[in-house]
Amino acid sequence: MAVAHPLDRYLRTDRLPTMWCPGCGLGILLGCILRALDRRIREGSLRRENVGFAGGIGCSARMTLYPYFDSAHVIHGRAIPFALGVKIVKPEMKMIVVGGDGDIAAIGGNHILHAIRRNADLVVIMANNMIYGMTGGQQAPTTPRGLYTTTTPYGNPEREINIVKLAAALGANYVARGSVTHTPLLEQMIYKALGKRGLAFVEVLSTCPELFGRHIGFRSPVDLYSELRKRVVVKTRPSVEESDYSWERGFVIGEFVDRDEPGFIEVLQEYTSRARGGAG
Amino acid sequence: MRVDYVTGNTAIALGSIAAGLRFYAGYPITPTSDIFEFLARELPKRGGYVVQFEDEIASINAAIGASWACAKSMTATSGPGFSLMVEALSLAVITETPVVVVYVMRTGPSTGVPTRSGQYDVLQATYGFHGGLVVPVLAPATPQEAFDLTVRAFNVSEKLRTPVVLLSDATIAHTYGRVVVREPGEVEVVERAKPSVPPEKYRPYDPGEGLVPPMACFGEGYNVLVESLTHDERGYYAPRSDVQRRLMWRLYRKIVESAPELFDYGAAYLDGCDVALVSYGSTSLSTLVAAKILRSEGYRACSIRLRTLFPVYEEGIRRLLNGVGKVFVVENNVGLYYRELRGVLRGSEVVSVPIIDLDLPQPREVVEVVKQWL
Amino acid sequence: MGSATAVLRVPTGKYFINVVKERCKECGLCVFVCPTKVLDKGSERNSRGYRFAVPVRPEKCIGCRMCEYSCPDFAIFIEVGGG
Amino acid sequence: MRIEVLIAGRGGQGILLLGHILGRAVAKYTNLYILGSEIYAAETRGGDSRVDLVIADREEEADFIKVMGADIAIVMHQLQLDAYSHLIKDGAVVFLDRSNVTSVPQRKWRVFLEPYTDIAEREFGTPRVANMVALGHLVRQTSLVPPEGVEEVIRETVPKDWVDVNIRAFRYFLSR
Repeated sequence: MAVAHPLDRYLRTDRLPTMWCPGCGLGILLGCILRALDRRIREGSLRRENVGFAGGIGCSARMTLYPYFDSAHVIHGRAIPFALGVKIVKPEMKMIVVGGDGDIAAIGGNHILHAIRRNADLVVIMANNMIYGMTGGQQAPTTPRGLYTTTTPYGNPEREINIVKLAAALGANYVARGSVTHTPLLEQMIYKALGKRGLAFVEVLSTCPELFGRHIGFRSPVDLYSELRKRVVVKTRPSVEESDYSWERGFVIGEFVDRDEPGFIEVLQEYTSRARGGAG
Repeated sequence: MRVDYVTGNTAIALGSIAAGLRFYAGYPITPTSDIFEFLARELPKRGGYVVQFEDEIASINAAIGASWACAKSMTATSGPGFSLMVEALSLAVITETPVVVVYVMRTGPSTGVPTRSGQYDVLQATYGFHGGLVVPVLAPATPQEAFDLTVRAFNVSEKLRTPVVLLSDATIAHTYGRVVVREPGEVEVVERAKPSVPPEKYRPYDPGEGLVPPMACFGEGYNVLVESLTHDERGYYAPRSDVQRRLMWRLYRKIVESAPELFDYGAAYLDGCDVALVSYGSTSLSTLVAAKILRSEGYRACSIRLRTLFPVYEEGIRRLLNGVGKVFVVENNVGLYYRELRGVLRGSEVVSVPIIDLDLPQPREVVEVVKQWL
Repeated sequence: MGSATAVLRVPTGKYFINVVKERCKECGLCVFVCPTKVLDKGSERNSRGYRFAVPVRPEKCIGCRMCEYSCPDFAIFIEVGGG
Repeated sequence: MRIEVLIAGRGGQGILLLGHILGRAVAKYTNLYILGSEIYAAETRGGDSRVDLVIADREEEADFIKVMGADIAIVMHQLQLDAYSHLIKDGAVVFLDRSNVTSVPQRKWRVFLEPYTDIAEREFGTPRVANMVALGHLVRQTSLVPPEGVEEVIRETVPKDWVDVNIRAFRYFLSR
């Protein structure tokens, strides 16, 4: 494959340009993930052949089509159990689950809940563009209350999910919220997540100018990007209570949880070794 | 090799171990939980993993994931759980993932009578998922067959890179029997074909000369693509008719053209048979005895127990029942598999014998129904 | 139009600004995020009809890479050198 | 050769264990083929408890899991004797627990009527091994399985603390 860009060595360049609409934040996120991986691989803390991607269905999950790694584009909402299946039998793998807010927080809600409860050794990156993009702009669990979507034409009557609080409450080792408007910080969060045992969860505020932007009157990529940037509040070491997720008050980004409890895989191995007469 | 006295469920668990099972993902459901519990105790001793997931959906998807990490994997469930798994079965079909799904049928629809038997889901086992392709379905009737067919299910699954359904039922699950148990290394085990080309030349869905592509796994440097979208040989999404056509026909042909090899049945009293009682699973025990009774009463009856339900090997079934005047398809449902056979056996009169019984149908009951048609 | 990886390579003095012309989707984010307004939409179109970004004031580039980091399409990157 | 065995009694009489040990001994310590099934009521004690075994010297003759006409039966309680005597055929060898059976139907059976439960209590201090006393009686009278095989199965099946008393109970009729 031909190489131009410094990240091309991690990309299936023959699949570029990506399928995403102009100005979609997902490509920015993919760049951050690949740069974070590049740092890990260069410093020797990750082996390239041990990196695997898994995504469900949706624009965000399509991110699995481009990285030049082992990669799985599976079914809607089910990337987490797929990735965990890989991880259990090949613990040396670093499994990165990428999905949208619908994929991870709606249809995949049960799986993220239990993956976090287990502190399963996965890096879960939830791209949150506050809308169902691929299917044409329907309401998501992350859609701000009151906003128009194609399935809530009189305004979204539902409360938004603050998944940071969920992930923190259920005991993930690492919980952060980043934004594609703040790329060095986002890259750093993903870099850190890649080094964690247990479950590392990164919610990423992203932009969908084509649908979400159209719904709220910021149709051009730059307008939506600029609008989101205005509403992002960067905090250093914010508490979980400070993790505001609000169109009006703003979206607080930062690292909310960083702990180092044993991950599911090592506990499972320890318990399993009892069966084989190990110390356990 | 040793002789044991175990239930159908335990025989399945033992068979899976013999075949090289390394990952079992499960969610408790009657009447399969003892497969799960047995493996939870035994598999870790052999270096395998048994994990209880949050639902059947997670279980099958985790099993598919583990298979892509090169572990032979399995899950077991019954009707309600299988209904949740069918979407992922479709994924396993298009991604050509070897995985064994044990389906222990119980009484339905819906919750039905969870502890009792029936054969209501025989068509769901292969037609239940979207996409219109065929998944091999093997059906044991005794604990020994449960053991043997479990090993076979893994082998077929690895050889053809396909999910395989092992279709049992609540009766077989709790039937005890003498079982010749073979240990790993004592049975013929098929391992999936691995790529012979270097990673940069590997195309994950390129079957080469055959119909089944070699399979690299996660973590081997091959940059594999597991793709649920219609894909070309590289695994790249290709929404084009020619690609869809090529993929569909290959996925279809690799199963259907294996039908002769997959075909498996047991026959009794074939000599001069003019009245064939065709059945599968636990009901075939009733049918076997019924045939014996009919013989004793002067009818030229025989019994055929189908152990491979799908793909339907039409030629083989026709040859087997060639010249038989009347074919009775006996099943514990409203007459489902009969629909598969009636079109196949054009030379014979094919009669459905649907028996709905929470227990194993009494052989006498089968005899009485059959005699009405003789 | 050139190959899929044809690059417009512009020296700034201390850096090279590189635009992979065929990948640009004309979203304008690089133009917007550049703190010194080095970039603008060009007039030339790539084979998909997009007017790819071009460095109109290359000498103002400070090498911050905000364009590179904010480009969703791996279409622009900065190299150190050329000075 | 094809033999059907019915073992029946009330929940709590050790019927399932009896049936399992016999079945296992046949499977492992004879050259016979066997299929078997169990029925038990939802309640642990008091309900119906029943084991059906179909034993044959050819695999295809071990063709069913339910008794249609038992050749050999152990019935440990009057209730089950009343319920299942129609499943026991003429000429069958029938072992009845006199401790719990008061009325034996007039049938062409070869009946052994012994107080298995009383024997268990008297000789071994617990009614819980009445099942093994009856099993020993069956093995003695039918030669269906070698006694050593049954004892081997008892050792691998019964909890450790109970092995000894079960084997002693099993030997009660064999040593007489």
